[in-house]
Formats: sequence, C-alpha cells, structure tokens
Amino acid sequence: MFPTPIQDRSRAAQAFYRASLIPALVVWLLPLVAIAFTSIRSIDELNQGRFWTWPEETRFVENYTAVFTQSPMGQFLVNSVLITVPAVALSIALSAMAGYALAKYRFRGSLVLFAIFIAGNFVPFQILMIPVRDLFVNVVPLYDTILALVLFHMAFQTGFCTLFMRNFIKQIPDALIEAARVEGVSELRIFWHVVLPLVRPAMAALAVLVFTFVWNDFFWALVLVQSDEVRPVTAGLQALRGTWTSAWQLISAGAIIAALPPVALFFLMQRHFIAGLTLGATKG
Amino acid sequence: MSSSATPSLPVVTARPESWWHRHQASITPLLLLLPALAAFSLFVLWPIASSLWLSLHDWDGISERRFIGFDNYRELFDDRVFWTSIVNNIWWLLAFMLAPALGLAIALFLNQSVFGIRLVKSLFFFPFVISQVVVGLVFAWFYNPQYGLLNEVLRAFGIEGISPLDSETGATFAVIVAGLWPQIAYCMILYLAGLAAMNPEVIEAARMDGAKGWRLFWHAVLPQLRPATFIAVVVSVIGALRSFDLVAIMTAGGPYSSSTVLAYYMYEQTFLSVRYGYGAAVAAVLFLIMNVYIAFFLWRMLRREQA
Amino acid sequence: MRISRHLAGLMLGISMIVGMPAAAAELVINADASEPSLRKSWEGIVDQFRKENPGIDVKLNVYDRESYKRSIRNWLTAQSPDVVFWYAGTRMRQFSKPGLLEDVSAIYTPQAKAEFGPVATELMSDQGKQYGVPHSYYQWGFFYRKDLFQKAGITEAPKTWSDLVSACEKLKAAGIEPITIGSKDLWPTAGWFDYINLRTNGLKFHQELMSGSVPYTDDRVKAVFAKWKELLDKGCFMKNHASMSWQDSQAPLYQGKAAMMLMGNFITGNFPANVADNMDFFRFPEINPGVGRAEDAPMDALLVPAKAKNKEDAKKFLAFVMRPDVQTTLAAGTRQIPVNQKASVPDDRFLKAGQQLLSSADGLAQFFDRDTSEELATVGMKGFQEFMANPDRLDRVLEDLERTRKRVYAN
Amino acid sequence: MADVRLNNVRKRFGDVEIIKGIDLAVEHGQFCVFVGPSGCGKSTLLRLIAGLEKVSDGQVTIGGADMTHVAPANRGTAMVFQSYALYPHMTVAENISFGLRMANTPKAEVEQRVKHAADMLQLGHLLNRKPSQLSGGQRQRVAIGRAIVRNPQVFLFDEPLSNLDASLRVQMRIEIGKLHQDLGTTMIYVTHDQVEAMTLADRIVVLNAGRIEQVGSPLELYHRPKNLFVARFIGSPTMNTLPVQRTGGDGDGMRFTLPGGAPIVLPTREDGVTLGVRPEHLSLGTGEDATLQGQVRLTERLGSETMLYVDLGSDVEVVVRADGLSSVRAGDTVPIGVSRRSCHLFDSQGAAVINGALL
Repeated sequence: MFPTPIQDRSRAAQAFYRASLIPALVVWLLPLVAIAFTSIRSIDELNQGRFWTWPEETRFVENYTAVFTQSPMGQFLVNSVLITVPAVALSIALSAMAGYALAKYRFRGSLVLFAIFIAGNFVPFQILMIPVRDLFVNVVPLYDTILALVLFHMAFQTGFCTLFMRNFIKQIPDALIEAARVEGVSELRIFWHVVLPLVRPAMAALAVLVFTFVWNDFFWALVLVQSDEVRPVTAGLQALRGTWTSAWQLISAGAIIAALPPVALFFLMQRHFIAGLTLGATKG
Repeated sequence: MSSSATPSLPVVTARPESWWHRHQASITPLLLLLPALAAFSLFVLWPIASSLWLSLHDWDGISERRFIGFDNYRELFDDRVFWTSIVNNIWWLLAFMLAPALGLAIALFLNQSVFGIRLVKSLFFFPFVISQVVVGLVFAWFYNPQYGLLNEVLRAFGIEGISPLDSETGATFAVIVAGLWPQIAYCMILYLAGLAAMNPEVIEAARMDGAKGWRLFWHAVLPQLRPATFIAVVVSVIGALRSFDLVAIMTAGGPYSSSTVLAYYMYEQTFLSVRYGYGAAVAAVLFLIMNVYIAFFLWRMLRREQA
Repeated sequence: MRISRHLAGLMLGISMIVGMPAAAAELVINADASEPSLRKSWEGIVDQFRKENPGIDVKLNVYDRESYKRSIRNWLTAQSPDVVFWYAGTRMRQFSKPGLLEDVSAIYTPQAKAEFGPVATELMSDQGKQYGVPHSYYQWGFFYRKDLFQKAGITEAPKTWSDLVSACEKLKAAGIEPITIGSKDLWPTAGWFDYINLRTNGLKFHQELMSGSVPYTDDRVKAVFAKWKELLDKGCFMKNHASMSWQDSQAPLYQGKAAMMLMGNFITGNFPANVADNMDFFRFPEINPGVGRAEDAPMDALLVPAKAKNKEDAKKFLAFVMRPDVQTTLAAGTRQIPVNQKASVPDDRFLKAGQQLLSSADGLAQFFDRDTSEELATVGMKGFQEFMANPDRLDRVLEDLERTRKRVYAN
Repeated sequence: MADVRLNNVRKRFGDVEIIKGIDLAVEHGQFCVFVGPSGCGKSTLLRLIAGLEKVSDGQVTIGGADMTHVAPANRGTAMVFQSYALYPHMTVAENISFGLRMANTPKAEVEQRVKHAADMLQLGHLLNRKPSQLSGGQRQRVAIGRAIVRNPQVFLFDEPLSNLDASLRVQMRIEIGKLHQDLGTTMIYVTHDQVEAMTLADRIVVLNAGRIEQVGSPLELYHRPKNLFVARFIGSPTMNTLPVQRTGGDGDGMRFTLPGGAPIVLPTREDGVTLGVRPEHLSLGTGEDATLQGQVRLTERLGSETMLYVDLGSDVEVVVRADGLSSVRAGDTVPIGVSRRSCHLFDSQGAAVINGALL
C-alpha cells in the first residue's frame, strides 16, 4: 500500500527496483557472505591474505570436519540443545499458566504482578549476575551445570513470555471460558482443554523466538558455566577463538555452525517467528 | 427445530459443593501463577534486591562483606572509567535511535510485492537471528587492519591502515555499528509487520485528498506505524543499555576502557578486579537508568490497559 | 521470600538426584589447563597416579584460564574440589591468609625442600608454612627471528638497552616492524613494565612496588616509563596493538613482518614448522649494570582448599606431583621447566636456555598480574596500554594507579 | 419446578454500582426478557443469575434453593452467549458435549443427549464440522444445542441474535420461541431489540441504570407504561411526547393546552406536564377530542405505511403513522387528530398520571 506499488510505476523503475534488490542484499549480508566463503577456504589462501575474493578451491568437507574433530564443537552444540530446549519449554509452560491467570481472573494485585513481569523482562540482566551466580554456587550447588542455565533462562524468559501470553490470552473472548464454567468444567480443565488449544499458535511463535534468545545467549554462558562439557556453543566459540588464533577458516566454520540452528528454525517457522516478534507492533 | 417429544433425561440440579468447588475460582489463578512467580522471584526479583544491597558493601568474594554505605557510589563519581561507560552508553543510546529510522527505510524499500520478495525479506532479517558472538567475530574481522574488508575498501581510496578497534575515539563507534546491524534488522521486521497491518483506506483517503510522497508518508503512513515505532524504540533502548556481548567480544572494553559500557564495566570490576560490591554498584546505576524506560513503558501499557 | 526458599529446597533435591560428587574415595582436581597440549599432559599424569593408586577415583576437570580465574574464589569458599591449580607467591598467599588453603607443610620433607630449592619453597610459603606444590614454571624473554635480524644487519642478539634500541633502528630501516605486541588482553604490556623496572630498579624495589609500599608517583617508577618511551618514540612497537590479542600478534612474527616479541616460553609451542628454525631467544637486555638480574618466571602450583573433602588423597597427589620423575614427564608434555631441580629439563633449546637463565638469575618475579592485587593489576595494565598509545598521558595513568594503590593497600 | 427470584440484588465493580437493588420473580416456565438501553445492567443481571459474577449484596434463588454463592455449573442453568462461545478447535459434536464429557458423563449418555439436541436443532449432518465451517445461524444453533444437552432448569440467553443478519434473526427468533414452547423451561433472555422482547416474552423487565423501571407483559408495557422512560423505550417509532400546560378543571377532568394552543380535556384531577401519544394513535384530519396543526417536514414511505414527521412549531415535532398510500408530501400543512383514549399523561417526574383507555 505504501509506497506506491512498484507495479504502478514505469517499466524502467520496475526493472531498476528488481535489479537493486540483489546488490542491496549482498551489501547487507556482506559480513555473512564473507564468513561463509572463509569457512570453505584453504589455509593457504588465508595465509596469502585472500579473505575477500572468490575462494579458489573449496575445502568445505575438510574445514567443517576439522571443526568437529579438532574441537569440542559437537559437544557445544549438544549442550546448547540441552540448555535451550528445556528452558524454552519450561518458560512457555510457566508463562502460559501465569499469562492465563493474569489475563482472565480478576483479583487484587493482578495488574501489579503483570507490571512486575514486564519490568523484570526489561531489567539489565547484569544486575542479576552476582546474586544468581552466588545462588548457584552457595545455595543450590548447580554452578557449572546445564541445569543452572536451564533454570535461569527459564525464569528470566518467563518475564517476556508472560507479557506475551497474557496479551494473547486477553484477546480470547471471555465467553469461551465462561461457557465452560457454566457447564461445570473445573478451572484447571478449562485451562487445559479450552485455553491451551487456543493459544497454541502463540506458544509456537514464542517457542521459536525464545529459542533464538536462549541459544544466542553469551553472557550467562560466561557467568554460570565454564567446562567444555556444559558450555553452549556461543561461549564455546569465543573460547575457541583463543585456540584457533589465525585459523580463520575454522573460526568461520564454527561461527556458521553456531548460527545454523536458529537460522534454520527461523526459516522453518518464519511466520510464527515474526508473529511472535511483532506482537504489539501492529496495534495499540 | 423439530418438535419431537423430549426424552426424559436427568435434570441438572444444584449439588452440594466442596470447599474446593466453592473456592477454585479464586485459588486457581494463584496456583497458575505460583510456578512462574516463584521462578521469577528467585532468579530475578530477589537478585535485584540482593545486588542493590551488595552495592553498599565491600567484598572480594572470599572475606567477610564489609558494609560501607554509599562509598562505592561516591567512588563511582570520581571514577574516570565509570564516566566513560556512561558517555559510551549514551552514544549507544543515541546511535541506536538510528535503528528504527534505518529499519523503516529498509522496510519501505522492501514493502513491494515482486517475485521472491519474501525470501529477500527473510534474508534481510538474518543478522538478528544469529548470535552476537558471531556478529562480533565477523565485525572484528571486518575492521582488522591487515586483512579486513574495511581496509580493502579504504585502500581503493588511498587510505591505509585504519584500525577502528584500536582507537580510543573510534572503538565505541565501531562496536556500535556492529550492534546496529542486527538491531536495524529487528526494527525492519517490526515495520514490515506494521506496514502490512496498515489500514489501506486511510492511505486511499489521503491519496484522494492529493497527498503524495513525503506528505503522504508523514501524515498518513507514519501515524499508523506508531505502535511499531514505539516497540522499535523500546527494544532499541533496551538493546543499547544491555550491550555487553559485542563489547566483550570485539574490544573487551579497550583500548584502555575507552569503549567500555556499564554492562561490561560491571563485569570487569566483578571478575577482573574482584570487587563484587563495586561491580554491583555499577549494575545498580545501569538498573536505575533502565528504570526510567521501564517506568515509561509500564505507564504507557497500564494506561492502555485502563482505557 | 518463603516461596523462593521452598523452590531452592526443591532444586537442591533435584540437584542431588542429578548427582554431585559425593563419594569419599573420589579425588576431584580442577585444572586451568585447557590448551590441548597441557590438557593431554595432565591427563597422562593423572592416569599414572590412578595406576599407582587404584583405590582412588580421580576426576580431572579442565577449564580455560579466564573462566578459571573467575571461579577460583567460588571453589575455595563453596563446592570445593580436593585439588586446585593456581599460582605461586602473592596469588597463593592471598588465599592462605584468610585460611582458605590447607597447610601441606608435612609433605615438604627436608629432601623435598632441597630438591625444590629455597626460591620455590619460599614462593609456596606463608609465615613458614607451605600451602601447595609448584609443578612448573617458564621464563620470559625475547623470541625473535634470526633471519630478519640478519637481514637488518644485526649480528648479535642485544645485550644492553642501547643494543636493543639500535636493533630497533636497524630493523625499522630495513622495513621490518621491530617488536610485535598484542595488548588487547592487556597483560603483554605488563611484561614490558616488569622487565624495565627489574632491570632499572632491581627486584627489591619491584617487590615493594608490587606489595603496595611504594607510591606509583615515585621518580623511580617514572624512570621506567621514560625508558619505555624511548622505544615508543622510535616507533619500535607494532601499531594497532590494542585490537590484537597476544595470539593475533604472533602472526606478523611468523609472516616475517615483525622481528621480535617479549613473551613467555609457552609461545614456542605455537611456532609453525616453517619458521621454527629461524626462531631464537635472548634475555631482556641489561639497563642499569648496578642491579642484579631478576627474571619474570611465573610458577604454577597445586593447592588444597581448606574445605576439600578428600584432603588425604589430595596430599598424596601433591606429593606425587613433587616427584622428580613426574615433573620430568610433565615438563616434557607441557614444554615448561620443572621446579624440582632433580627432574630433567626436556630436550628443547628454548627450555634449556630458560633453565639456564632462571637458575643463574639473582631472583624471580611472578609477573605483574600475579604479584600485585587484581584490582591494581587491572588498572595498571590498562594504564600501560594507554601509555603505549599516548605517552603524554603518563601522569594521569600514574595518578590512577596511585589512587588505586592507596585504596587497596590502605589497611 | 424452577423459578428464579432475586432479592435486593446489588453488584458493584469497585466504587461503581451497576445493579442497584433488584427484586424480581421469574415464575417457572416463563419466558422473561430483560431489555434496556446499553449499559443499563441487563447483561450483568443475567450473569449474576448465571453465577458468572458474584453478587455484592442480596440473594439469588433458583427453584427455591439459595444459589447466591453456588458455582455457575451447579445452579441448573445453561447459558447461550452473544458470541456463541464455540471452541474453534472442537467439532460441533465436541462443542455440544464438552461440558458433559468434562463431567465424566458415560459415553452412551453423552451420545444420546447430543443426538437429541442435534435432532431438535437439525444439526445432525454438521456434527463433525468445525465452527469455522458453519454459517452464523448454524453456529447459533450449536450454541443452543450446548445449552440443551445440559437439560437445564433455566435457560439464559445473552443477546443471542445480535450477531445475525436481519432475516436470520427473524427466523431464529421464531425457533427460540418454539423451543420455549417445546421445552416449557424457564428462560431468561437479554436483548436490546424490543421486537425480540415483544414477540418472545411472557414478561418483559425494563431496566434502566441498574434499576427496574417496569415489569409486565408486552402489551402492558406498550399500553400502560409506568413512566416516560418505559413509554419512550418500548415502541418504534418512539412515542410522541408533547409539552402541555394545565389550564384548569373541566367537569371530571382537567383541561390542558397542547402546542399550538388547542385544548384537550383528560380524565384526571392531577397535574401533568408531558402528553404522550403513539404515532399510530394520531390521525390525519380533525380529531374527536383535539386537533393539532403542523407542517410536514419529512415523509418516510415504508410501503405498508408512511411516517410523517410533522413540525408543530416551537421546536415540537410529532411522528404520525399514516396510510402507505397517503398523498401528503413534505411542506404540506396538515391537521392532526388526537383522541384522548390514547393519550398518556406524565407528571414533572416522568411518572405516568394516566395511561389512556386502550388496554
């Protein structure tokens, strides 16, 4: 609708528009293109300082196998999955419940609680660093375990997820819930049989989004874990930078590997992802 | 509706009610809230309070905590690096306000329906999906004085050996540019959604009234994008204030803390200088700054809620 | 906060199910040796210990150095393993003073003391008691390209400061960067400060400065920077060092663009095959002939936390690592110099040179960031970096250092 | 037997009182309609009966049992919602049987009840569809089916037809009427559409600002409104109201001056300030008791009848229902006849003084 549809413009303008898309994309993604190329270059090419030209020979298999054989990258990936999947599932479960309670029950303080979740979601998480680390070291001895990251991400993401779920559930007509209530369905069963099926799209959107948040986390991976056995791929990659000093082809391949899961998920679940991200961007 | 005779079915009658039955409507919300609230209290609310309390102490992580009142804050006041962090955070904030503008520009550029545009849009969104660790890595490399693309390009213009990450004036901006890249992508998506949800009648009406180009954009399009703009600004502010990953990866705050930000400085004070209380005080300042925005956001949200 | 306490209890339960080390015969060792060669050597050592002590279930946790530093305090105050890797000297005493370390004097038999020599024993001691076992150390000095020196017409490795300055001039004239350094990690700059100070003012002054009893605004400190500035003024250092890690800064050396680097011996493991033969070592040149020759030789050690569960076996392991044969094996794998003087130095020209250098030295320092408080070290190393970029800001840098020193050593 | 009784029922939301003390008895088998302008509290009242809102004060009894604090499910009521409240993720059959299944009703019985309801509502062929595949009328039937399977003592309808288009609304209105006939159950029905109220109700409750204005049969309300509010609310087009002035007694009655100066004698000894007369009770031409004079401003030709908007001067306008073929045109000056048998008189508080003599 805006700007004027290109189809209404002159032929020349249309052709120019189409022709400009690809260069624009290339410039925009240049850093990524370069890293992808580098990940398949030979070390000789890199040593000759050829970083930004078309790779002469492709070392795709060699470089990517090297990443897995010469570093715990495989372990890091597994760790990332073990951290991310439960954290996402748990935070969505918690926030679906909390979001429903905040959206559809009138009780004193409900708005205050909601505000707390929103505010918590915006908190600069650095302020949580020392106490949370302390908690996992001294109170609940989970420091340097996958569970520590799972629990923390679960709790922290609950803020954002609750905001999201509450607003989504708010849009469900009250009548759907009241109808069940009049029919004698218990409150918990209403949640399970009526509300949950209705918020499934929202949960999918949230799942994809939170997956990338947690997967890409670097700060907490730095603060709460340190062994290769539990480190996720972000912190692992950063640590490998020290080991692979000028093996840029390996670092690049590692970076590509680290970026791949969220990118793939984004492509598969694009609609959900964008729906989740843009919640509230179109109305209000 | 046929008028067939009603078969005799048991009639629903009033049943005696258990305690749970009578109170489930008031207990259920508590029950549902409890897990989220417990997790949130333990890992978010309590740590905030704990950090604020810690910021009034001197602690090296091993000896007894020593209560020192506001000494940490007093020291911050004289701390050059602290002020550098504040100034840099302000630069981050200001520069990140470009993200909504540039995101909107790209969104407008891509808001056409030609073949393959959906793929192009999603490719444009890539930088947001990938980890900041990767972004930082890519940009550190981009800036590298020996083999970075920046210098390859500048060399074409006869400029040699620019190394932004080395320079106390340039490092922050070099990192900010890297931070802007995913942030612009994020804002772009918000605006694309906003554009898609626009009411075409308003645009048509404006066109009928003879509005074109800038005037149409300014008076008919932009007002409709206000929700998207609001969110874009909010996420950019938060992104700017939280910035840690890129600083840690690209410069580690250097050279000599010239590119540090509050989030990184608190990390450094805590783990490198082993001053937990002082680090907590830095975090507290960051928290207070952020509270201005949180308060603003809450105020707007709750006002909408009441309407 | 009752809710959170309940949740904490619940999670405690979960964590117990998930399984924390608890068995009595288990010996948990936390090591900061994640570099592949170090890791492999230590795994070998632990294997050997297992074979000799079949009853002990040894668990070796390996972490990278930076995150290890962030965690050592946690391990000493909670979740203590039985053995931790750490540093000798000030860094160790920092923990022995508040009683976080186990006294292991018992394993320092007169024979052991003799084998380790007074310097190493003293570095492991606090008020006459020993709190750990050193396993290896290494020398610092210049690693340089012989071929490039030749190309620039330098026939002999610099012995004095003026030799170094003139070598620098010659290299520059030949179009070669004289000295490469990467200061992004900050600590490489501290090597320069340490050495110029040791050579100008001597070990005793250096130690006083490190322990906070001399102000940084002292003229003797300023003299160090004046020397340093001579090299800076001549453009002897690589530009852009602030954006390079120490690893990055090796590249010009191997590419033949830069000629030398002040670094610890661990760099020798990185020499690529094609330049290894051209690499050589010389010690930091003399500046003030009047002062004795002290060297930076960071010593790594094993300590037992006071809260360790299995102190018995921990001490057994420490005693094992003290043995000359074990230190020999270890040194061969880690390419470091064994501390036990009865152990043999690996057959490596750099390590031989190192051992010769250190055994003939008048004293050893541990390195700036191990000899002084962490906070002062952080401020100091940033200051060195700033000074290297802007020598005219020296006064401000020193003021910052002095303010920090006053606060840290106030009590 | 299930009658519904409300004793002094009040509902407050925060500081705002929405329902201000309502006493009402709905007898068993009655079709009772709540009408009133939007915001008058009629839906809230229905929800109080259903138990979806808790009363702040007062008592609700159904079939003699005190239901004030009983959960919605146990009051023996079923409710049909304005939005139908169908679950998009369930089929028609699942929607209808949801409540029964959740109550662990034996499968056979569930099936029997669903079949019965489906037969009654002619939904048999739609049982496996999802709500999104149904038309508005079909959805409405499903919503009613959900209520029927519960075999309630009281049906509650919350504006059930307001989402349908005009022709469907008429059809469904008739079907609901038939349903009431067939089941004979007590039904309480909320609407703002007075045609629905008039056609369906045994008794209509007119609500205004949280209070009952009047309760009565449709014709009672139409012909004997207790006050101006009810008079104006019931009937379309709305009742004409004219300011009048008492000029003195006249035999058994009182003489009042109509706008334009014409006198009329009404059978009362009391004072009144507003005269009400419905459009169909005004006639073109000279009247038996009084005649008004005015200029036609607008004519609305509806075919069967013509509405004339007549300006009586001094800002008073009346609507006259005339013959569909009336030749009167805008601009014409016409005489309008008034018969006192059809006149209502209201005092300065709006309370009816007399209601004419038609009923």
